[in-house]
Amino acid sequence: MPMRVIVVQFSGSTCDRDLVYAMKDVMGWEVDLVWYKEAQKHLESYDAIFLPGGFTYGDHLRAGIIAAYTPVMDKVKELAKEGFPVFGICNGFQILVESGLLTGALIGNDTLRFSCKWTNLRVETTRSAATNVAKKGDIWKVPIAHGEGRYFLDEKGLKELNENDQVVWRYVSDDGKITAEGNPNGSIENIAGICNLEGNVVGLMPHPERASESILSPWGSDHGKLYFQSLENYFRRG
Amino acid sequence: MTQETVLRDEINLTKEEKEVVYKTLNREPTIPEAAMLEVMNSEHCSYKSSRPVLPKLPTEGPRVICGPGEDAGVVDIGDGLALVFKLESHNHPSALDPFNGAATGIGGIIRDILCMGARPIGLLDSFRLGDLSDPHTKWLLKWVTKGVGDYGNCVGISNAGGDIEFDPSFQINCLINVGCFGVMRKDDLALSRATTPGDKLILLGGSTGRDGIGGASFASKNITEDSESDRGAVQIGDPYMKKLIIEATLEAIKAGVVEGLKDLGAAGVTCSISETADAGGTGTEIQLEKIRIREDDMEPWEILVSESQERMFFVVKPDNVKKISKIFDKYELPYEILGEVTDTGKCVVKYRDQTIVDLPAHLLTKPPAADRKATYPKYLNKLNQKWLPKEPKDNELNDICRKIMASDNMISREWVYRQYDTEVGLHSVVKSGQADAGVFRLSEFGTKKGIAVTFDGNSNQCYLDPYNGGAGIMMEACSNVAAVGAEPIAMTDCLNFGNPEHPQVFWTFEKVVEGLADAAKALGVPCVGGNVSFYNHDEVRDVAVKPSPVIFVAGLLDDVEKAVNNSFKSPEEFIILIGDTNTEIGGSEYTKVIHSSDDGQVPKVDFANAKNVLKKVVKAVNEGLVTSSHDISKGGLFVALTEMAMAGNLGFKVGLKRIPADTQRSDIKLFSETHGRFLMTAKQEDMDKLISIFAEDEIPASYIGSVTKEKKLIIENDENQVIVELSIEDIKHVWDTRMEEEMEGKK
Amino acid sequence: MAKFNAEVIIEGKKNARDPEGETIMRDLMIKHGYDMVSSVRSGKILKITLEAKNEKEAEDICWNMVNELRIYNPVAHVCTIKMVK
Amino acid sequence: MAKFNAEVIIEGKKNARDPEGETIMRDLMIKHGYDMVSSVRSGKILKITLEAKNEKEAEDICWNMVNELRIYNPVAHVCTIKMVK
Ligand SMILES: Nc1ncnc2c1ncn2[C@@H]1O[C@H](COP(=O)(O)OP(=O)(O)O)[C@@H](O)[C@H]1O
Ligand SMILES: [Mg+2]
Repeated sequence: MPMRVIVVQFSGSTCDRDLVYAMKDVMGWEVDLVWYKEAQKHLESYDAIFLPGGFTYGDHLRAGIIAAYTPVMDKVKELAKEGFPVFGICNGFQILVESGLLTGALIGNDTLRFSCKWTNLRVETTRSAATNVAKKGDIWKVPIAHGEGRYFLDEKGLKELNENDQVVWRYVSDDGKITAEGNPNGSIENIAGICNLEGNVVGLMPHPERASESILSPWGSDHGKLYFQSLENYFRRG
Repeated sequence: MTQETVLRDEINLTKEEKEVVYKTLNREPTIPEAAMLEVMNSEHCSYKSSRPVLPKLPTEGPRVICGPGEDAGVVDIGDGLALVFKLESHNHPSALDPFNGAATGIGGIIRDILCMGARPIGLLDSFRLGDLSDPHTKWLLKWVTKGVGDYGNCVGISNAGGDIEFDPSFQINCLINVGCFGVMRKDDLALSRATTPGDKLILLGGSTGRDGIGGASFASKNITEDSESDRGAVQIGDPYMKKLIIEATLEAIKAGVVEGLKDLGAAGVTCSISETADAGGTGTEIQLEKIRIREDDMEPWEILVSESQERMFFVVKPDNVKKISKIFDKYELPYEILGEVTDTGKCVVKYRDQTIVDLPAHLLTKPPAADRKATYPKYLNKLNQKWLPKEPKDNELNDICRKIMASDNMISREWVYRQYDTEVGLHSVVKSGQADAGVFRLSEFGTKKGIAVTFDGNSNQCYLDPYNGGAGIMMEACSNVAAVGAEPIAMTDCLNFGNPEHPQVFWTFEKVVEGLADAAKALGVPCVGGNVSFYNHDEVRDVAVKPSPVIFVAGLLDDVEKAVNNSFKSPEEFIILIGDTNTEIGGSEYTKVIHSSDDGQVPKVDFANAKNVLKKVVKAVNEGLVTSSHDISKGGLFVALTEMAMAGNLGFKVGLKRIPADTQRSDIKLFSETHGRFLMTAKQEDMDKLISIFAEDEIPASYIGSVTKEKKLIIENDENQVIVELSIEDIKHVWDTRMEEEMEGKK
Repeated sequence: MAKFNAEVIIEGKKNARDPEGETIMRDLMIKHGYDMVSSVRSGKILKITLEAKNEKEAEDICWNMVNELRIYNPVAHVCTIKMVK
Repeated sequence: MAKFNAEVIIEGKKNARDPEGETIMRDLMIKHGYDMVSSVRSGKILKITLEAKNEKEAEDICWNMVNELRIYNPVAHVCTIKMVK
């Protein structure tokens, strides 16, 4: 049985169709793209919920905030708290943060500019549903495209996040080190993606759907696929 | 009509234009009519200066579905699909407000693609600015980049390329041109016409305010200073609303409920109600108070000519109004039914139960052309085409090479294109900065074909020799798409010039168009649309911009996987130079940067062979015989080689002796900008096949050296002595970082 | 009921870096002569017009709103509200 | 010399559209029951701390600074500077 997932399409979503393509055409899953006003009725019938990347509501006020207040997110929050798998990419990560499902804040890049470039992501834990086929320390080439992707959290919060093994990916330089040069947006401790304590809610700023086919990658890589393969593996094991 | 009218000498039209108006109407126009006539007779809307010249451009070809005359060009790319593309200027708004000016430029060009019925998938942008080190240039560059980026990123359309030129003539009057392309099923083609009386006219999107109202001449005298400052407020783009309009429009087309579609750009509602009526051979009647206005005290004429952003105009069968409203409601987009199509041939506007406008549609859409004089410009008399610089000593060449790579027009544009989303849509296979043209796959549309797109211009060469400059950019743009492996299939242009009422300026306009036209014919690439921007003249210093056509060429790849980029792939591969090198350094980077001269012969296109060369290049790439490919243009052979080396992080060793040329001078072989030349790399075992492809047509394909593992640029002269030896890392460092350092205040 | 105007100011917490303020400071230093400036912080302002019985109520509504709708993210921002004429 | 605090506010012109303010009002505030809000305008604020002889001088310095650094574009924005305690 192929995976069956839902992608919630918000007002002004821009990477919704890309995510559908990667999961459907590249991975062969069953994917439904559902307008946010209709989505809340059906959420439970899927294996997982995806919040796509790009923009929503023009990213006005703060990226993800207005989408976080749509009724569908009330339902997503309920399900997530019961352990239902929820994944956010880029804007989806921002929505997860703004709706309180993940901790911290995603604020304006320290470059003060929108930035679209390929980054190196180091897998920090294989405990998350999105990294379980990887090895800790693996490096994936995956592009970012955001203006507000600088992850921020206070010291106390960071300590907990680290102790609970919730940091899933960090940005690193080509040689795999956590450096300022490898950090595209000033994220604290180079954090690129995190999960909640239980591991069922995962947010990631870079776009795995853009890195799932070698033809799209300047490196000829398809590391983004590992993200989706991990999910498949996670669900197959149940 | 019992309306207040406008007297003959109050209306800002030329004598001939007035003549036509008064003869047709046999009465004085009302205030709103006068405003509509003024704006539709403006250079921007009427093309009055350029219209007599543009027919020189070839517009026909087997692939052409819609040529000039529609909002965008449409060409058949097979598999039931069509490519829609267009290029437009937003110069004057951007010079004053670079952020909103550039952003609304993007907003406008997206609408042009959308209103043909296509999903916009790629954007391009072209900037012409003063010297990079100038603070005003930096301010403009910072904000136009942000304007293009913020808008394009937010609507989720990927950037596919662009170009930037720095030259003091653009210091104040910068040129900001933007392009967009989209793909659709041929059956979804939507036209800007209203063919059936009784159909409803619907305005979708944002409210109407005073944005972009130039202030009609007769009306401005009544305006107090206070209102003047609010009037003509800058246009603010709203990409979020645009995104919803795109989705709603495409959904409506798919549902089959759209009879006609028109975007609202220049001249706003006036343009929509007149062009759809005229094109459909019908009439239109609207109720003006139905339009949602943003400011209570707007006059009817202001509402009619407002250029507020994010609006679309639909022609819909009465039976389908319910269906289309449901779609608009889904996206929570406001809309209103303004009126309907009539059979009167007229545009009628009613306001509070009175008829305030009653004009024949063609009076608005087909104003008379202007008869412009053209005279040979004096500055051209001073130029010496035979001039050659003193030959540099061999030991000066390293320095010259370094200087050229670090010059404004050569350095990497990464600081700019990093701010654009180049990945969204999952189309970009060859991305900004990776090759001469951007390549998009079309798997979303169910084909393995690919589209290659490029922008090109060369204001310096077009200034020094408008005819050859014009022909040259056409050749270069086509070479760009050929280099990645695509057959050039159509072009659209944007012609940026000074004041057309200056005969010397107008002469350059005519010559550029002739050059473009002759090259387009020789290459068999039709022009399917364009845009003209005149009056790019800096009042303060009283200088016109250099003649600056920018062209957008689209190419087609049968199999997108065959596309190649310009980076060297592995050491030991052979470097092949296609074409002959001539002593053509007029307007070149070498002449400009090193000798600060305007003299010399501008490169001429070899019309007889141009098409064949491109065909063979495309063939070589598609047969998989080359591992990288690059056309030779600005900066000549040296720059092209260096760019390939930097991209691949490898070096090269090349000998000038093997270069077929009309000269023995090393500097000219290195820096001449002769057209129709390409650099390719190939594996040793593919060499024979590759060379024979070109030999069939007697096109020179010369082995000139090899890629090296050592990251050095090494060039030997005709006596096999090393005359250039530079470290890739040193050159690349400056090339990579200079723009960022300038822009981030690190310099 | 009457109309009131409120200014909601959202700025970064002291412990979060403010690259925009820093950049302005740096530009100032490069342009010389501005060494009297010791700090620049950037933020966002929302000017809100709303109806309420009185100013006190208007301010309460604004506070409720910014908290309930997370007009600011308490992890990264601080928020102040000023009623203005 | 004494320390002064200035607030520089940059916003769009009165009649220009403000899509951000409009969206915040329409899609966030009104949809969540704050229908007493009738207008939201968004802008940018810079809080500046500087030394000067007196308040007048402090304000002049701020004006010079925003103009020289082109912190706002008079074609599109209005800028106000308030000295605060
Ligand atoms: N330089 C040109 N070359 C060829 N066609 C042109 C040129 N300039 C304008 N056109 C054509 O004239 C028509 C009117 O152009 P324009 O007013 O810019 O359209 P719009 O306002 O819808 O963008 C378009 O179809 C355009 O393609
Ligand atoms: Mg148009």
